[in-house]
Amino acid sequence: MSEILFYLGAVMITIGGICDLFGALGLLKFPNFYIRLHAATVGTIGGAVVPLFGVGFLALGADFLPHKYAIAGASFVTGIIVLLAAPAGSHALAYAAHKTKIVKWEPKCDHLEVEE
Amino acid sequence: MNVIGLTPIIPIVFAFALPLFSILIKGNRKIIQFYALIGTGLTLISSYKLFQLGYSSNVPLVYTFGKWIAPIGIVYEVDKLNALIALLTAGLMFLIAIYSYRYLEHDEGLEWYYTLYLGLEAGLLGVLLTGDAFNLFVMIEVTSIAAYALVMFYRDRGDSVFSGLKYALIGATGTTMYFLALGMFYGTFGTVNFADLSAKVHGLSFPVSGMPAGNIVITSGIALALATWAFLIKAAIVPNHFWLPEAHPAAPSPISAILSGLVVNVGVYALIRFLYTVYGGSLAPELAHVVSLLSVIAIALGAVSALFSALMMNVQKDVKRLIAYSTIMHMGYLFMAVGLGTELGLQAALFHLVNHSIAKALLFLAAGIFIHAIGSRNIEDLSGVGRRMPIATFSLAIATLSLVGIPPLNVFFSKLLLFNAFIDKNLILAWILVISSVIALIAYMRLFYVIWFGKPKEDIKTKEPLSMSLTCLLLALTCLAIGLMAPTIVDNFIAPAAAQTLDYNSYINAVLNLLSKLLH
Amino acid sequence: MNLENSFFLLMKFVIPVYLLAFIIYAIRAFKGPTIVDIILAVDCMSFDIAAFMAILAIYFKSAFLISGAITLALWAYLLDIYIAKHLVGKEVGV
Amino acid sequence: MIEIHLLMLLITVIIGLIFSYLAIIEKDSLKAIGFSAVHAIAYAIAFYILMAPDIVLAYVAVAVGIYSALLIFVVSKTERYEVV
Amino acid sequence: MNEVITFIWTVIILSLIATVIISLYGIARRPNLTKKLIALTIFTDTANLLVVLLGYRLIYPVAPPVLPSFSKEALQTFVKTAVDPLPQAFVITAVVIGMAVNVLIAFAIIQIYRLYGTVDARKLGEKQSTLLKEGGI
Amino acid sequence: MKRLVPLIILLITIFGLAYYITPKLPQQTELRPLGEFYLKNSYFGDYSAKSPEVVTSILWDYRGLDTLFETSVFFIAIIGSLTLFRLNKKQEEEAKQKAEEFRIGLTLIIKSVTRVIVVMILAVSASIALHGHLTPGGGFQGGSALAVAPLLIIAAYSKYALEEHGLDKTRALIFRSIGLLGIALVALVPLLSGGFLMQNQPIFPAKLGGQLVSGSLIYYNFFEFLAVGAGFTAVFLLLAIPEKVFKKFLRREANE
Repeated sequence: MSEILFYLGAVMITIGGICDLFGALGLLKFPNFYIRLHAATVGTIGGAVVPLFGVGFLALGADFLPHKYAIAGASFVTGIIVLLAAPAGSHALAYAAHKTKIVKWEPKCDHLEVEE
Repeated sequence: MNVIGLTPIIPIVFAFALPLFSILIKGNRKIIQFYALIGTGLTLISSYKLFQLGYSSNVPLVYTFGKWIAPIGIVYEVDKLNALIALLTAGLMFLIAIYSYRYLEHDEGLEWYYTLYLGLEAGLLGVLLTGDAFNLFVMIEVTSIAAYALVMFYRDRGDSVFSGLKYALIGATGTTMYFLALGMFYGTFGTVNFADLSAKVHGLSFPVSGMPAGNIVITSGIALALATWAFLIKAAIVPNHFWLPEAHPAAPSPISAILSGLVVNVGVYALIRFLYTVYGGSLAPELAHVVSLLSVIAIALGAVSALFSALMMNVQKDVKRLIAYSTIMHMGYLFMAVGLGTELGLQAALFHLVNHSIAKALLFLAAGIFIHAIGSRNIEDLSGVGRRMPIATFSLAIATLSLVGIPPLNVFFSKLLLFNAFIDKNLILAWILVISSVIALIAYMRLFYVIWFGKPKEDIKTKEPLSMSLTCLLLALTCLAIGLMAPTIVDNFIAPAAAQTLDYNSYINAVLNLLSKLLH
Repeated sequence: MNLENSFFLLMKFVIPVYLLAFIIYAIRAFKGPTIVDIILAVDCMSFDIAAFMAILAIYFKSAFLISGAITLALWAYLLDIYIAKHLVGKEVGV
Repeated sequence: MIEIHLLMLLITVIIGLIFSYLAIIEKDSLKAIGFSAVHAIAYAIAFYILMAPDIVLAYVAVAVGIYSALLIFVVSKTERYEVV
Repeated sequence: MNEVITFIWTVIILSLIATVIISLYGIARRPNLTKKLIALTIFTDTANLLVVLLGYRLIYPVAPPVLPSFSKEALQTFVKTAVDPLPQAFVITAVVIGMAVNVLIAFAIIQIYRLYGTVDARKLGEKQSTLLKEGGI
Repeated sequence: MKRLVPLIILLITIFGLAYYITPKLPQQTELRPLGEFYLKNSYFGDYSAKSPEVVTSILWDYRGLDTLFETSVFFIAIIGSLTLFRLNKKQEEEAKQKAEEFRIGLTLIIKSVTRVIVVMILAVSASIALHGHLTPGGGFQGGSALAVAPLLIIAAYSKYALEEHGLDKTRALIFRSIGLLGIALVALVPLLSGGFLMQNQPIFPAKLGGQLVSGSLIYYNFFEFLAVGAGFTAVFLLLAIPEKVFKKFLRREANE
């Protein structure tokens, strides 16, 4: 059982690392702010929440760690906080950017504009 | 013994309780004033006890916080030097608290004022009593942050907020420099206690903290340079003086008196601790070279600032700015005297520090009475006020005469001591003292002439506020009394204190004896 | 191959990846061009660092190091909200 | 093995250097706040690698959070652009 | 190998000193008061990091100064691996103190803007000196 | 990219200088004796603070005086800020009235997320503060984490939302005073039983009900937690008063 948890955690950490790298590359390469938000989602949810849960599982499964329950608990709590905070934070930034029109872009159609 | 530890704790506990208390009594001014008087009065009593303790024992007294002896914990180490200055501080703070009530009668926020005031007092006493270099850093911060806030007390005057901000920026930079210096001290010597540092510097062994590691000379040089820079900022010596003539006048007059009389002493006192207690006496030749270089720098900067600010005093239109420049001048004298490194120099510095504090506080308070009555700091606006307010004018006369060094007032005798000390070193220094005093005399006489003989612009009907002028009178009489009894005071109080400060061995041994007792 | 060895093998792969991502986020923060881009990069960076801290805590085998991650995530969120509020309406408090 | 610690430390410190420079020369105060936040995060990892979890907790709160919030308040109540 | 370690260590310390110098430049020369405040925060932070570096040990493994378990055996390995706690305690104190000073400075900047309508130190200095020339403050 | 040129020069200088200095530096692998003393004695040993967290035991026990005055530096800074922005009673009531350009806050998504997070913050910060003697953390760290909650509410809703729920500046100040007086009280208690100021062992019991509380450390941490959290709340509530309101007060004062 503990080995399964361990390998699950390890896989999640690896996936997280890859997601983080792709998110970072996307954030670097994409042309404007709104498109970069996609990459940011990959970078935060894939690159932070998944490895945080992975760390939790890995710690539960690992027998060589001291205080493994403390590590697992703290990383799960952090994971939940990031899970909540990251989308809300990007949403707040996108909302502000859209409201103040500081980002230069030419959309085909802007539904938010229509609603207001 | 508990009185040593309690002395700075009393004002800070009173400060902690004041916001809550003022909400409970709904901001009644009289009760707040009474409360502040109790707080400062208790501190005065406790520092008087401290003074008695310090002068009744031949060795420095050590108080251990939480039973942890240095270098494990923090100790307060009371010798005659800091007991004397602590009594001076607490006494002046008490008198100025009496004065403040009438001065601030038109301003709101008395409870905030007194909270900051008590915090300032705690910081000043802590700086004096502490025997630990890091605790000195914390206490300097307590003092300075209360001072920044008090300079900005007139929050609707742009100049006071801006000069307070400048003071805060330069002060924060300076204290961070000192923090870096502390890091270097800890890195090399493995301790931050003064007694322990002193033992390490003199090559004596000290338990628990081991032996110094690395190159002592280079680190001592850099760390001392950084620390001295911080103290130069705190004492406003010339390259770092620019904040003082703006910050001190901008504060309310009682606060100007405290800033000029007491807060600038922090820099001088800390330099005395470092140069005489830690790096005093006979050192290894390379270290002695570093320290003597530092002393020369201190003397040179002191001399420059004395001459420069004496000249600047003559072109001021603002009364308080004039007095503030005079503070820089006297700080210059003190740094010159401290840099000498002789016993006579230390005696002179100590006596001058005490006299300058009293006279300068008196000068600001007396000028404050006029400013309070007229509502302006311009000298020309104050012309002719003097004849309406005899007690205040008398105090102003005593203060100015005292500060330029007219016998038989107190500063004359300390200047005499300074003169003797300088002549031993170099004739030029003595000339600088005389010349700058004469230049300052001209500035003071102009001020005095305008206030006493000038024609009043309009008929002034204000009377002297009694509590304010009586405080001034008391201080003026103190000036006179110290002047009349100067030889006795020097023999009984100043000389023993200087001798004890030079005796770094007893400072180390006081901690060491207790350490061997507690560490079985 | 026991768990500990495989774990350290994993770490050798993962730590550089996270650091590289951190540097790339920093480049984006450096390039800008608008304030929201910088803050978005700071946001991603701090969540990335929070995960990195959790991983390092296992790598150093010390449970005490992990508590920094929670605070970092919280304060990064606060930074977002404050910037957004400031941009939407000038005053933050109302 | 200690080299890995030192390399991570080096990266964070150099990023701190670069971003402190950027924060100081930047004309737009709001961007400068962003740069100083990056600087603070970099130093937070530096403290972490130096094995100081207590400082990380206090430093993150102060440097990433309180300073940024405070400076945003300052900018929102004063001017955003520095006039040269 | 030791030389590589010392080299990296030296580079770290030198870059921190460079940061100190940059931030001192910012405090002294930047006209905008907000920018001065940012430079001051960077200065205090870097000083703190320099002091923490003093307590670090170039060994592996290295541990934080928290005792992991309540046994005498753990204490032995703990003392061998843990870093120096005293600089950390100093730095926490310094962080809080620096934060307190910066809060006060930030309030003062806002108040100055209310009174003068600018946060440019040069303009403020001019206003100050015209006030002085008129003599009556 | 023009702004990068000085930076590159600086970095090259650093590396060059490091190349010259390197051979002269010793490698720092040993502890200083004083640090070793703290590590050995903080839990076991004869000079013990009964806490496994060495940094906290230095902060509140071995060098407790520093921390006491560090707290008072923070206290004085807050009082200084209040002095700069001081309001009399009438103005304070007026500042609580909703301003003209009052908006309802940010979007619903942010508000609901904030509400969830605020609840989590209370638990997390309390655990950071109250386990300060066992794990990293302590009064200041926990208190500053606690302060995130009101700060988030100020931004996501508005400052009026806090005031309507009873957390105004005066209340925050009262909490702060209680916390500070608690710290002072814990520092002064040992004097009654013949000890020294700020003494921990053996005056305070190291264990309460089988739990390790490390003597006075937990009390200090708790009161500091309260004081710091309330202090930050007071500061930011003061900052959140709209500029227009304040300018109105200042103009009125100037006219009087």
